[in-house]
Amino acid sequence: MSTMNLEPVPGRTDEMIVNMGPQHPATHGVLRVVLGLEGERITRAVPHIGYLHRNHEKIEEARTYPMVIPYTDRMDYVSGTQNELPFVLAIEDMLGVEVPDRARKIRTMFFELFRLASHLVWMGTAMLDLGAISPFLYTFWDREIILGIVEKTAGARMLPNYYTFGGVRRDVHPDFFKEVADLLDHLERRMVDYEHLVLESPVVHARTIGVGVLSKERAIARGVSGPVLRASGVAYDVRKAFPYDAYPDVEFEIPTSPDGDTYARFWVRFQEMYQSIRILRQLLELTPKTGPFKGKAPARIKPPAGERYRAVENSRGELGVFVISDGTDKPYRVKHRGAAFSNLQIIPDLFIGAKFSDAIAILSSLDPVFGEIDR
Amino acid sequence: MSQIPIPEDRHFRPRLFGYDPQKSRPWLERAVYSAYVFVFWLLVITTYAGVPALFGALGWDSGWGFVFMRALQVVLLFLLSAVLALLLILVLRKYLGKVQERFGPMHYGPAGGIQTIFDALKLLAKEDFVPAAADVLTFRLAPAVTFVASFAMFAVIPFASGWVLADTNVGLVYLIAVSTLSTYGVLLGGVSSGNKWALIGALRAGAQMVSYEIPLALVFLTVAVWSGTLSLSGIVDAQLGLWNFLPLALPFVLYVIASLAELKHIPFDFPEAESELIAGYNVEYSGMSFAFFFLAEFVELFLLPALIVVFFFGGWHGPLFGLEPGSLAAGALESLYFTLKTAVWVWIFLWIRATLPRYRDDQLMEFAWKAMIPLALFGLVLAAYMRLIWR
Amino acid sequence: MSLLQEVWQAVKAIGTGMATVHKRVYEEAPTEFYPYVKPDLPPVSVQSLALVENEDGSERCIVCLQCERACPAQVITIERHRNPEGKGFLIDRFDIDLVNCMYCAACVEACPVSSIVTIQDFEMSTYDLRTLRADIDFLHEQARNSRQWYSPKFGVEIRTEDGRIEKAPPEMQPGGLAEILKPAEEVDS
Amino acid sequence: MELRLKQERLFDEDIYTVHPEDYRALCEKLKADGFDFPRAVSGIDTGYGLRVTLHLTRLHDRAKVTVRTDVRYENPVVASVTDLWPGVEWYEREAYDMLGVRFSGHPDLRRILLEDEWELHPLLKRYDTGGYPIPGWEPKAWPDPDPWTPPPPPEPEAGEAGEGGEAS
Repeated sequence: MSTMNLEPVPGRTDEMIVNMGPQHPATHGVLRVVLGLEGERITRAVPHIGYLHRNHEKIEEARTYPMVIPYTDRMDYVSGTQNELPFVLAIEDMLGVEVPDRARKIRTMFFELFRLASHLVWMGTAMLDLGAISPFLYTFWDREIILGIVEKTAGARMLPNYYTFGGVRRDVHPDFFKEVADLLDHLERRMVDYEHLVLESPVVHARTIGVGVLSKERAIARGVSGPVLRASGVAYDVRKAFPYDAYPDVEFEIPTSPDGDTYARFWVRFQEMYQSIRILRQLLELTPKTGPFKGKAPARIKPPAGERYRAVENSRGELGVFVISDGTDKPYRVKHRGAAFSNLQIIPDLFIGAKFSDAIAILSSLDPVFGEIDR
Repeated sequence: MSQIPIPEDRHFRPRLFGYDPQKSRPWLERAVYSAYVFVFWLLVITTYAGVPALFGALGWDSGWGFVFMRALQVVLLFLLSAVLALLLILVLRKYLGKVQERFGPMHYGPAGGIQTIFDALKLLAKEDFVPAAADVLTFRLAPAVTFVASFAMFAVIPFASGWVLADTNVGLVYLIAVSTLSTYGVLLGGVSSGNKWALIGALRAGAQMVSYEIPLALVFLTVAVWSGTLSLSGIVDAQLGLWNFLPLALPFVLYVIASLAELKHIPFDFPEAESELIAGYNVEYSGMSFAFFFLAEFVELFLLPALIVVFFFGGWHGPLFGLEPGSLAAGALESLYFTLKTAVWVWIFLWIRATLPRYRDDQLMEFAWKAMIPLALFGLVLAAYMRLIWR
Repeated sequence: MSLLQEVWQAVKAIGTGMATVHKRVYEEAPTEFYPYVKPDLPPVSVQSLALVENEDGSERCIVCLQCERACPAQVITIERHRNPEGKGFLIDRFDIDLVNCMYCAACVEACPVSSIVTIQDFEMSTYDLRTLRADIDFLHEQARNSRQWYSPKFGVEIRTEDGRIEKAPPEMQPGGLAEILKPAEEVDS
Repeated sequence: MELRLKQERLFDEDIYTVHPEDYRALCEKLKADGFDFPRAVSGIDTGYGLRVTLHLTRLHDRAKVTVRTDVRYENPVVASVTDLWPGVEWYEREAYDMLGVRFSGHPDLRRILLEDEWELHPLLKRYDTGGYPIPGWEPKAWPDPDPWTPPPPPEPEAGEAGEGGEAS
């Protein structure tokens, strides 16, 4: 966060300096970008973040390991349990805890449910940024069903605090599998509508194709991950590259697009939703209806001294956590690698030279969530 | 360890005119809309038939009496546009609610029917704030300019045969002149606000106007060439046998697109683009100044579809069931036809608003200059040629 | 020709989009009529916390401080003293700052006797945040006002019409309670 | 020139502990080796100094590497690698913001999450969660031998054992 503004260039009177945010409706929270505008064209762009900063990393140093999990939830508040997983995996690695097969599959199901929920939110808000009101309401209704399923099992909707070391906190609700199956049927029907409203709309084509092109080399060097990286043609997905939980057991593809523009990022997210539905369908078959949901974890979590970096592929990309343990029951240092944090760095690359309206479309295609960026 | 007691009234208090939302009562909503349309229709009849009849009976239909009669008609038209705005805002909110699987306003009045009146009262009660950086005179003037420019279009709109305030023979020229004026209001309001977003919105409005105004004028010209008159009543009369949208299909499509742009309506709502410019040119307006921008927007949302009906869908024409043309009953029926045809077009505009995202401003300009103007010229030539050989 | 095709494609796509939107007019709105109709929340839903007393009005809590230790937001404050007659401890103070509580239900997981439970009363909005600094009377009141509550150890418990506390029938229980169903008697005593 | 570094293997990552002066040289070598994807830069207060940890991935064969270097509290200067991997720009700013590590050669080293006028570096262990200095906090002695000293070659497991001691 900075109170800094752009200084006007001496002798230039055609550049207008505009503060976009932190209260701007299209910044998905509290991003502030100082823009130099020459008419509608952006000449300079300096992003400022930190308006939602809570210093989770410091708080987590003062908490015991189980207490950290609810705090990780509060980072990427759109994708719920996805945030808990890297931390849980890292500690399981350090402790050497065995996770039962069924627990891993339940975890993966929740992970993919939240990916669907998160992408639905993205779709609604992105279309709202482009000016269409209706898809926002549609996607939020559909997300409501997912959150209802999560609440029935985990007790909370957005911040469930559901994963724990060695498995999950409690067994799934008896209706869970049937409800997920119904949800998938429902979503498959709805996806046809969303294709009509988003991917096939000529207005969306006009606004996104060829806008905000991110080259493959630039994307890799900038540390961009997730759908944004895959839309630039790099098939890097943590689920395939460093498989975790039940991902080795299921079949899915990594959708990539060579274009790297805003439309490609939209398209990749759509295909990811189809892949999520596919993974969930397989897991519905694979997951035993009854069985253990939690492995044997020690009562007091005290990992041996050491360090571990674990990452998962959350809705926005590689969400990593770097835990250093000093052998006590509190972590010595927890460092979160936010996917949206890395993705947001490309704002100056993509904004400069674009039109102001394009900037809104580009920003919505990056899908930032400020709980995770500002931590 | 004392505990502050929980206030008893923390639970929900039932609203005025409480509406039991569990009971789905679509007939009630339809009744509300019908009531509004009926009031609108009555006002139209009063304005165009009642007032002249009254003044004729009193013998005041010449000289100062005529001026006074026109003034009274204008006042009634203002009332009419207020009813129109109430109705259209309600319909917009209810329709958007319906397509978005929600209910829209439903707590005040039957089926939320008087919600808009409460909103208007709220706007009246709000402080009319003028920012420190604003140019006060221009800032105050801009909403009035916008509203008056939209409202002035009523002068030449024929609601039924002979039911028009000024049946001038240069109606089309007047329309072009007046519709351009409303952009002045937007421009002045945006520039004088002292706000960068408002400035960008105003500049976009200006740029947009430059692009759509020319095809719009060319379409007007095409209609004039085809009908052989510049008077709006004459245009309606000329399509007694065949509504213009069939022979003038291409200008008709262009006119719909251009009027979407003129309305600053959803695929082309760049000046106010709430997700880009927050609210664009009216971001600094509050209270009644904002209400006037709003009123102007909804009056235009009626008038531009009304012009589509006048130009392409036979205006007031419809089966008269043997009523004598020119009588009060025939006029009332004709104005009802006109209102209903317009309502269909308003609905189509709202439907577009519910569906489409927004284009980029330069795309509209590109489209207008590279596609719409050539096509409009082509349509003009085609219409002239067709008129030469067929009429 | 390809231009015409493109135009046709665009017109068709806009038409399909508009049809897609209009289709929703005929679907039923899933709106919840909250103030008129209370939502039917699942029993595990964490909306607020309460401190359950036994049927005879005695304290269920054994003041073991497990919840205080488990709380990530550190909003639970407990003070206790030794019971002068008999074993165990007595409560001096049991406060939960429900403003700063993040409703993760870690305290409920930690409680060995299912004294602190989650309830479904979500109507906590207030004009004065101080009303949400819950002391033990408030927490007892919350429990007395609720018909059912949940804790992972006991599952869902309900308060019957005549004031007895019973374990809810299995069809009301969420999943994963197979191993929970047996130790009900030994802790109740 | 021989780089002063210690190499270990932990889980699936190669870990290099390097002298701060050789940090930049090692990074250039890794970049040439094809480590193209920057995951993160973490700053750590080790109790005796500050540590910068750079996590890298080679996308085509998924090799992971962690580079770490220790600097003293008095002069926490580390060479910036922003020009090699532009993606670490914000992470280096964050490490500066949270711990006060100064990255020489960074194009825009400002605070990122906290305000410009903020005075503390909150993740330092000398402050508690509320931001107040912990009374009686003293930095630990600099480890002897230096953290980047390679373990004696005949005992390969000595490096693993020494690893935990540093972090505590």
